[in-house]
Amino acid sequence: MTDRRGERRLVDARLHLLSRQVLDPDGEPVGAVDDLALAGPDGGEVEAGREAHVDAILVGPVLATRLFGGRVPDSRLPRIAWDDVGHVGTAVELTVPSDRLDAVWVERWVRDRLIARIPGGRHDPEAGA
Amino acid sequence: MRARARRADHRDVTRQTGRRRAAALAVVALALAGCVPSRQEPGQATAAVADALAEATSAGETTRIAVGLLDDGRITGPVADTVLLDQLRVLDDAESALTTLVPPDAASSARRTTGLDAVGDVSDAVVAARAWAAARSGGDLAGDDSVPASADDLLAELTTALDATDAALAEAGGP
Amino acid sequence: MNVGDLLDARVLGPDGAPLGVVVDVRLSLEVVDEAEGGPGAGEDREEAEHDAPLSAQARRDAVGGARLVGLLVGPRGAGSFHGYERTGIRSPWPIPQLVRRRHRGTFLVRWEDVAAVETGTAVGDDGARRVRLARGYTQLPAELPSASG
Amino acid sequence: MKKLLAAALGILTAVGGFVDIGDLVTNAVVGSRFGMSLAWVVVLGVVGIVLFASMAGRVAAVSGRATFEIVRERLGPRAAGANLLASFAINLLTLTAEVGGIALALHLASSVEPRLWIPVAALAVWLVLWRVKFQVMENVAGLMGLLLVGFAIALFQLGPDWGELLRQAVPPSPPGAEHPASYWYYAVALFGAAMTPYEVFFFSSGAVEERWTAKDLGTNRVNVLLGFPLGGLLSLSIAACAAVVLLPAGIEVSSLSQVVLPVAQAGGVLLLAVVILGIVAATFGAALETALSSGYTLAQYLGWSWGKFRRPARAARFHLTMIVALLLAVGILMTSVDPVAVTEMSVVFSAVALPLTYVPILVVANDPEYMGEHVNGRVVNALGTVYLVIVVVAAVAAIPLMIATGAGS
Repeated sequence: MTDRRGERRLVDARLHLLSRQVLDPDGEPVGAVDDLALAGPDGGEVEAGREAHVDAILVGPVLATRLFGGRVPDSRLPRIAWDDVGHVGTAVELTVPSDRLDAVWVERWVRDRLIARIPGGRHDPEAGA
Repeated sequence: MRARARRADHRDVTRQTGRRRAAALAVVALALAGCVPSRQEPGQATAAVADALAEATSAGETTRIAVGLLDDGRITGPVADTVLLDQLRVLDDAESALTTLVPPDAASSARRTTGLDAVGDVSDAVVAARAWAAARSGGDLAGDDSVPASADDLLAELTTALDATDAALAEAGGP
Repeated sequence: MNVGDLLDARVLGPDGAPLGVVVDVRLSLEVVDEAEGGPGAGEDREEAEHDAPLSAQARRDAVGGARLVGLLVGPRGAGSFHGYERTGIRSPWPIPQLVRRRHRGTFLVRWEDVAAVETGTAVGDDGARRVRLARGYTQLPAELPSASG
Repeated sequence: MKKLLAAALGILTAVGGFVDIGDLVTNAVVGSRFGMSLAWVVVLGVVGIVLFASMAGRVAAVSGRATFEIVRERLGPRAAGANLLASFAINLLTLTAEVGGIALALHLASSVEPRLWIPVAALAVWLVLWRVKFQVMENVAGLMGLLLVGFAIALFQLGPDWGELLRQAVPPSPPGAEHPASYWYYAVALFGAAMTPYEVFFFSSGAVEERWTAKDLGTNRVNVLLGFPLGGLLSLSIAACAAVVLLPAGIEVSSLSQVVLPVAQAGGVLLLAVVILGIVAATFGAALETALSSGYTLAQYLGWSWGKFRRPARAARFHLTMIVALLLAVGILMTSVDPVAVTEMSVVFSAVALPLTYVPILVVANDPEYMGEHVNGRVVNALGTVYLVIVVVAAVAAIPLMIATGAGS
């Protein structure tokens, strides 16, 4: 691997990013890339033809709107800031642990309200049968 | 019940078209036959009787094997009992296929009556086999007169019933 | 605006003539130096975690910002093999060949050449999503530079 | 023994695919009606699943991505969603059948009514999913399922006319008394059972559970080359036993209890006990495989955290999915439906799930961005393409054949 400073890599959103697995730094799955939010240079609305960049990965409910149509206000969609992305390969890897992401609140809710309350819910299966 | 009747209809048409029509036609005919179960060609009715009798034969032969194995001590009581119980269900299916059949003419009506008798005989033999198996494992039934004394008595009864089934099957043009 | 709003939107020329649909959105990822430094970093990760790419063979870059480069416009919807035709993959015959054939005529337009984007805002207003290109836009080849390059 | 343990994942996968409750009965039905004339389908199916499972395992080992992640990534949310619905339906129907199958097998062993065993069986399955380490699970369930080798032993003890069995098998043709449509229905059903998609979901996810890397490609090969042919062998011995004992007596198999009769005839109570234990283990293994697959597919499609190697609390929605699937299975069984009949319905869903699963695997196994130097070779690709055609033809033919023959009756 040579020095790649300043190099850019062209990717196509559908081909390389959408529907890929998002992992946290410990390899915990966080979600799938269900959509990508775009923003203008100052983080404002995108204007056609003007510079734009990926602002966030959208996970969860946005998939339903992509599949069945309809719209949810952007502010309501669980999102992971693009700044938190570390690596892009066959998966998208974050630099922030999943416990610090708001986007995985459903998983946390199911864990805290249901699964962790069942006896053995926090038992490590690898620790022995 | 409805599902059972439909199944029987699919079945008789399959056999019949097997002899007469191309497979492609069968698909259409079968789909239609499934929708109108009460109007049957004489040939279809006969084939339905043959099918029910084939099931009864299968149940009777299964019983024969199970009784023989139990007599030889090669099979456990619970397995033998499950086998016999399953065969009673098959015979029940065969019987209801025959009772729900609407014979289009006198000949197929007569075949149906013969078929019902034959299926009934096999059922009686299987019921007797269950009683024998239960008595053998030392239940309250031991010493009851209605229970066959030995496997040989039972197998003789079964053979008679299966002979009747074979005869009825030959009449219905079965294999 | 989301990438999903652009995908499958109808593309119109400056004069309003239909040109096709948006089959994909091209981005440019800034590739940064591994903070941990150099090629050794990948191996360390392997031991530390389970779900990381388990082999150095698969391409995996440390990335910074992702800039919107342009839209890929194709004659019909993307179908089921999103973007397969833009890679150099030729096997298993004949799947890539068939997909490529289906997408013949796909071209890239730079985002600077996009004059207006209308995204349907009402529920079920999916058909209203349109992208209009600016006068004097250019059609660029759609191929991606090869992965190894 | 060590090699057998190393191949436990492949063996459990194959046991769940080839000799689950539906296939135990189907194989005996086929043997009792068609003799060995459908043996070629089992061979065809073994080659096909070896091919695609080894690809799925290789993709999982090299890229760390399990099969349904790839399905979603390559097909996009829509087509993958269709596959998810069909695959989930197959998983759920099969899981239902297996829980019922465990109860039927325990009924054979105990004569306690199956309905009473159903909740016990479901609870036992859940406890294993909840608590037991993946490797322990696959070793115990997989190797115990191999007790079904009792069918092969029974076949030898029966001392059949091998020449006659061979004559039935080659050249293959339906016996005179049977309608060709029934013959082809069973051909498609056997092929579909061999290639059933939950095998690759389970196998590839199992590879991730076992932390395979590119170094484990040899293990992958051992698993598929040992596991699936063993599954096919069991499948053939069941059919052969039925062909030797039940076919000449004019018996048409309709229930699990008939399947074990040839074993009792050949080996007596001892061999019978071994085989019944094998049936309990095989159906239990298949229940685990399908329950896990229902969790794997949904979690991988939606990007949730999954895996038995994690604490349940670290894969909460994955475990919740499996709990719900098991509850649904018990609910369906409580309607007194025949578990074996339930598996017949999954043929319909296979028509959607089979192509939409195997095409992405083949495509990604050729993608250097995933596979680096481990992309498919020419021979594998040629075979893979041929099998895709067979899979599509079989999947499409399945539904009209099922309607035409009333599910083979």
